[in-house]
Amino acid sequence: MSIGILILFIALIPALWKRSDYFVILWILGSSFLAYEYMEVLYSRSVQDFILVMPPPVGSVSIALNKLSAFFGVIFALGLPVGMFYGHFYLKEHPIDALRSHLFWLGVMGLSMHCLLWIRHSLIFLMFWELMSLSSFFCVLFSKRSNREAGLNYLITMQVGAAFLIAGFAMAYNQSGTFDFSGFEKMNTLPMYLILIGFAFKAGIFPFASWLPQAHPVAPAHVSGIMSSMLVKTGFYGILLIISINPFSLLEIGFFCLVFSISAFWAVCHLLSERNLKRVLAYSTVENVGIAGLGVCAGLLGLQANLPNMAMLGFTGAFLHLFFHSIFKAQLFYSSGNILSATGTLDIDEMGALAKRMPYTAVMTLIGIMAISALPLTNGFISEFTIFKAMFEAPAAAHLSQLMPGLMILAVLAFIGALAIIAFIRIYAIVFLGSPRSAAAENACELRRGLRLPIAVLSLAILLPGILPNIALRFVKPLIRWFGLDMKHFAFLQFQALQISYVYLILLVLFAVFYIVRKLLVKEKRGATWACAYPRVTPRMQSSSITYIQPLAYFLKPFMYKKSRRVKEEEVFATKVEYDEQHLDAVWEIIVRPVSKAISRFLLLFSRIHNGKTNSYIAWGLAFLVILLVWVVGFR
Amino acid sequence: MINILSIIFFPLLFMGIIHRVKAIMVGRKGKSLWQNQRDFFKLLQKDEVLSQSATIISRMAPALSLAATITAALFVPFLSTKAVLSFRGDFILVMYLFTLSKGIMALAAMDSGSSFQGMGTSRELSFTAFLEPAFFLIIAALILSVGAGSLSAIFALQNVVSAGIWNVFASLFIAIALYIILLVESCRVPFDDPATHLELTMIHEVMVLDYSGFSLAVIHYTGALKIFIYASLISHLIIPPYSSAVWYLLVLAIVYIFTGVLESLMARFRMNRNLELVLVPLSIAMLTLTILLVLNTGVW
Amino acid sequence: MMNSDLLYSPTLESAQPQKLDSFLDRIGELINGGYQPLAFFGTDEKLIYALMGRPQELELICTAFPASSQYPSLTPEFPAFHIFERELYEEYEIVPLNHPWLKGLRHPSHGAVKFEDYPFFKSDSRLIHEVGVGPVHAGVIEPGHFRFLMQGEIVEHLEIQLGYQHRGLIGLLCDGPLISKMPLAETIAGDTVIGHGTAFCRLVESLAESSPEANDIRILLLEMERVAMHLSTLSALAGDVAYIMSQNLFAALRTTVINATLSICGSRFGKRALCVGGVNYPLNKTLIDTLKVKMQKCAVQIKYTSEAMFASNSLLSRFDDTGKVSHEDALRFGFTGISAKASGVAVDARADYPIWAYPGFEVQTVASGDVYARAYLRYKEIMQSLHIIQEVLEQIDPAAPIQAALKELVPGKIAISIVEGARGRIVHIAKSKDADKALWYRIIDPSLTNWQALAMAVAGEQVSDFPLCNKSFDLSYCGSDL
Amino acid sequence: MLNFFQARIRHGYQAIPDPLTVGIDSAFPGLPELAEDADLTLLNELCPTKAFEDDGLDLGRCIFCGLCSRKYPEMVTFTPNYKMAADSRQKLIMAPGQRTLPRMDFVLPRQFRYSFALRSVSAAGCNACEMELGASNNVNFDISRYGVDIVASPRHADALILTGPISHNMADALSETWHAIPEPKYLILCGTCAISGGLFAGSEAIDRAFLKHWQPCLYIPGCPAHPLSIISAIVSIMRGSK
Repeated sequence: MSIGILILFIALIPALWKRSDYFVILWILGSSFLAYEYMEVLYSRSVQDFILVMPPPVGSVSIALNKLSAFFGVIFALGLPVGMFYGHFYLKEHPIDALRSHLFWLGVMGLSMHCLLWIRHSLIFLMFWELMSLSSFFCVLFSKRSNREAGLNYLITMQVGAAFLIAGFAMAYNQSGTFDFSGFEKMNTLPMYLILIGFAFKAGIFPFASWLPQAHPVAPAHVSGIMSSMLVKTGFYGILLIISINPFSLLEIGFFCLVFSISAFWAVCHLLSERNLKRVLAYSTVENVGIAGLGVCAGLLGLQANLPNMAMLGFTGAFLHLFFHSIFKAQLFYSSGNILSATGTLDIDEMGALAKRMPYTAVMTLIGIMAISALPLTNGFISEFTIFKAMFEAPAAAHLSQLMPGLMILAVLAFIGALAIIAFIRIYAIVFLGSPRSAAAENACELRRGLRLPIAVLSLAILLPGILPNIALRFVKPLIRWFGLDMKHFAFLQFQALQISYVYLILLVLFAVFYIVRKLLVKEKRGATWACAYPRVTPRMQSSSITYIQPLAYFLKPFMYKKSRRVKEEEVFATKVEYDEQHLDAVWEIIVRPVSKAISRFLLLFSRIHNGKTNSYIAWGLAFLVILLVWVVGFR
Repeated sequence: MINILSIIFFPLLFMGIIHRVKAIMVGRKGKSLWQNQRDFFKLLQKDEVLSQSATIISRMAPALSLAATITAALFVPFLSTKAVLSFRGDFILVMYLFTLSKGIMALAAMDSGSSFQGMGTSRELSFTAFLEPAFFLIIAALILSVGAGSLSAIFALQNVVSAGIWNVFASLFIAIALYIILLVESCRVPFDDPATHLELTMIHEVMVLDYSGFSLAVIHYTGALKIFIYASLISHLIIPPYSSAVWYLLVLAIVYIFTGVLESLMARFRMNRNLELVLVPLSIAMLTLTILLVLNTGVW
Repeated sequence: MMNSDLLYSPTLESAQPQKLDSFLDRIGELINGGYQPLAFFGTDEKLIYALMGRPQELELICTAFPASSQYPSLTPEFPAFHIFERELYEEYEIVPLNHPWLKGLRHPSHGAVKFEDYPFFKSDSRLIHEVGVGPVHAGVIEPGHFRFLMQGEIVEHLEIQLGYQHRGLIGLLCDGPLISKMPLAETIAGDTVIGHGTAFCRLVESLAESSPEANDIRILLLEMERVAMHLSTLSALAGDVAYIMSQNLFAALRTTVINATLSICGSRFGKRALCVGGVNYPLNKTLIDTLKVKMQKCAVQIKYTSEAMFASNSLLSRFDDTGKVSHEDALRFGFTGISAKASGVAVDARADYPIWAYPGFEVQTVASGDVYARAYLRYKEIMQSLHIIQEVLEQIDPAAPIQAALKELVPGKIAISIVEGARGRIVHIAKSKDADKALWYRIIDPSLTNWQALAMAVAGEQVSDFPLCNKSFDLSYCGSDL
Repeated sequence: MLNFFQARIRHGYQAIPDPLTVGIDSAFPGLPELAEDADLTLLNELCPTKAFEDDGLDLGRCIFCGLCSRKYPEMVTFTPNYKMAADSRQKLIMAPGQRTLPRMDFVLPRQFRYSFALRSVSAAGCNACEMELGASNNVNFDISRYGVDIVASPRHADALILTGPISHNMADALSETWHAIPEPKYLILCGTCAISGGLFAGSEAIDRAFLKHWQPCLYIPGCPAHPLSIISAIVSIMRGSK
């Protein structure tokens, strides 16, 4: 294993002494080592591995990297330290008593994420998987107050997911007789789907995604940033792992298309109506995972219909989107962290006019918003552009059966894309523009430099590949080759990326010209916003968050599960008018919550165990794994 | 080159046609054909009053939106069938450039924090949700039938008189769908009334309520250009491939005249019914697509 | 064709001040007896008057200002009083106790409540936002402020704040000889010149106990004004739904009608046509004939255009079920004119308090109470008026005298005149001070009571339908602000 | 649809060919003419707005009620000449024997020659002037043919056209609107009330301070001002009066 990992281990020591600064420094150091290593793997060496022989029943554990894991590795190695850095300052903003354990678990989480990529042995993989879930759970438990329930639900959901994985791995083991990942090739349908579902829990795909919007708002900004931009990717990594080494029938691909479409659509509907800033971002994670998934589907479809171009574009798009999402999503979460620190609330109806009070964050967030709604000049556009191109290759397919899914994805993608744009314009407008809707927003002010720097870095990372897509394309190129996709068309894509850059050049030049001309020509004067000459305008005279989506809500009603309360009392004249509505996640309300309640009630029987001492938690986690081990072996 | 010229000169001129037609229809003297240019140049020479709550966004929005629309226009065939720029799949970029220009204007509108503009924005944005898929499906359908890769090529090749009765239907349907998109995008009757004088019922107008002078001129021009783009696409869809510019101008004029006639004979819809109508192009596109699928992949 | 002084001197002994509570009881009795409050106001002689009326009957009662300058409000029981009590409160600071909506009305600079701190009705919930429209509206419209409480795009509640048009007209009417105030009376509402003008003339005439000449010409002008107003409203309605065809056709027709008015008196709105005692300009034979022809052509045109308009689906889909006012509300709040008739309430001064006999006149009504009803009713009334116009034109005698000699006012006399203007029932009531001045003068424009109808009509509607509803009522700002 | 065209065809072509030269019904009281020997004090007795000054009849105050011309036809006659407008208050005074109003010197800058946007503000007008202003853009008079547009937002406007005597309650809103108009901007007074307060000049509910601060560039007398007067006046400052 690499020196990078070692450094990260060492980083845990300052964590125990609450020295978050050293902790961060070590993280940056270690990550840079790791990043170098991953890059090396990605570009030069095919794989780098060594076998670690352990006592049975574990047997020989191969620790190796392949292009795929290296790809994700790079994402983590670049993303995590930024998150840690932001966290360092965020914790200064929001001091907590349990700093020690928080830092510790933060470190453990990052570590386990990295280790996952190296391990190619299902048992050990599971162990780290569990460790990751546990540690992230403790990271989510930030402030003692509100988030107990959400955190616990999160843990339980993760355990259920893990259960699927365990079952799947176990069956795979029975089938192939080895714990090594090589045993996953050409596996039976049942175990494969069990594993896929298991990963789907982490990846945040529709029926299993309800934990995301619940856990994120309560977690501190840096944790939710790391979780939804990177932790979630581990799930996707697992899925790709399976997909890359198993063939699929057209029917199955169609099914995947359906799942991802539904997942993204479900997310975007909530995205439109949600009023909690962080929850919005959480939903959009689900949506973006869905889009990436659709890219993968396109790729598979291309392979199916042997349209090499389509396959290449599909996978390229998917990888690009995963990569870019980890950038702009982190950026947005950190921005939301800043907004929370400045206003002390996450309800967008409490905000407004922040652009005047925190101009810096406003500009950064604008970039993030543009990226997440895939507008040109940002990286988000490049990935969606590629996926769209893949879809437009579909008409060349020989068979209706191969063509239909392609077109379906096309329509869905376009629809989702448009809705997302609307949703985020709405969010941005309400949060940053207009006039302040509450005293909190009135008194908001810009935050310390340390909280802005990471966002600036990420914004740069959004714009650079956005305007010069070739950078990003070079990054995924080896991966594409590794997947054995059509390099000829890839070269063409790179050429096109160049063209796009030129188009952008034209766009920017034109913009600059018009803007400057205006500057030179026009004499500006300031006046009150035109409100029909009514001199006493109040901030309440601007649309509330529901106004923006009402025309759409009229259409998406069936997909929006909301509780609304309308009061109108009048004698001769009105005496009271009130309205309030909440958009809820049906899955969460109807299934997850009751179930997890039941489980936690069951767990209360062991309340003695649940003594809040972290080490005992680990003990139980490990014990759980031992039992699992015994069970698996016994099975054999 | 000739296309760039038409981008510069035609949009406002053709808007004039609509005014003339409406005037003639209702029997009034009406505005001159050149009125739009006159207003444009007048506005260029005026100062601006910006809202106190306005941020940098309001300032840059018109310029950016115009830049984006012009860039998009470079991919579109106008007088000459050969677009200035074109590459395989450029229509995606074009569509997203439109979205960019609309998105930034939406932000700018809400920048002023007036409740009218909030309403207008939500109304206009909700249309896009259904227009984008429609547009993409239309393109997909066209690709199916002509197999070309870039916007200009597609619309140059596809046409009514090409072989096969189905193709005729297809391109007619698509023309209709595109025309509805035109009406929506340019916010004309029956979706919106550019002549209305009531903040509460405006859609596009109310978004620019706070703009003046130069910026306003730019916005007007951008709107005109957008209509012009769609109209040109329609006209290229109708006329035979690589036919003379005369044909193109003829059909183009017809499209505008028809708009004028329609506006004189139709009342606008109730606001919450607009969306239902925006679904029409989507469904038409799907219909056409199925027709072409049946046609090209020859199932049953 | 005039059966004149019917109804012009209500039993004056009943205008002797009564005890407050017997006054209130009496009002209760009258209302239960099917009376409507036509006017309710205080005067500088420290008296509160109430003019109650039901078809063919009027009763004027009054009481002294309550010593404690407060009294139990009538509004909770009889909503029709709400606006009058607000007026009373504003002008004399007499507080109607537990009045549910006690706010300023016209906000004169010396009024009880300041214009700036008008207490708008508010909602606490975040998701209800406010929209304020006016005073300077987008079109060429009079000023007024509309405050919506909105749930998204749906109007939860509308509050109308008037007073921008308040120009102290009453005060001006009362200083100086009443007879010289004709031009002022014409500007009470510049679009209802004849309506208010006639009311004024009739009032002064009955104060002077003289009977006027040339009533038929007055009728002619009055009905022509009605036609013109309804046409302009129809045109505007069509314009609001971007139906430019009918918009322009109706506009052109209106022009023809008001130009006809111009050819009579020189003003398109009939200003300078009336004078106390008769009219200023005679009608000669040729003019009468040309008018006949013009109006005939108009009638045909209007018929065609309206039928075309009311047959167009895209337009009907906008008019139907928009801005409903229920029959009950129309009765409870005592709306008049179009606002009431379109909800099936047959109130029309021409039938209830005729100043002239209209042979074979029956009140036009439509039941449904929505925008369509109001639009269609206007069409029906136009046709009716055009018919009346033709009849009148038949009867006018070019040779007849057009002005009666003026007598002096009878001091201390109270007179009432009621005219059905284009918007509804116009009530003028005044008391003469001496031979030429008025002690007090009261004008109740139909709009004053009908604004409430608009507020009720738009509740629960899409806000984008508000302008349509507003136009369909077409109420006067200056008429109620004075 | 068909019956529409039917209606439309019966309707015929309604627009006035040329509002600048068209004749008008002789009953219309346009530009008044005073006889050389007109006894102004006597007339002023009669006049409801006391529009007769020592040096003639002030059109800015005259409400064209015709009282004087009816009583003393030999002294005052109202000609059907609707071309009444002036670019300064003094020019509105018709001296005895004067036949026309003095020529207007004021002309708008070039860019407004064919495009001019108005924002109308009604400040306690009686709605007659407002309706006439609206009418001047209807199918018959159709001021839009000259490139004049009546716009919704003052931001889009070049001029503010004021009707009504400016009530106390409307004063703020008026100046709000005026300040919302981008430079270069112009102020037009339409109707007697706007110019002088007309019948309401004496009322305590009127607040005409606004006009102290801002200089109108055009006065259009009339009660109400006839659409033809409005059009000819506005066009003449756009293109210069011939």
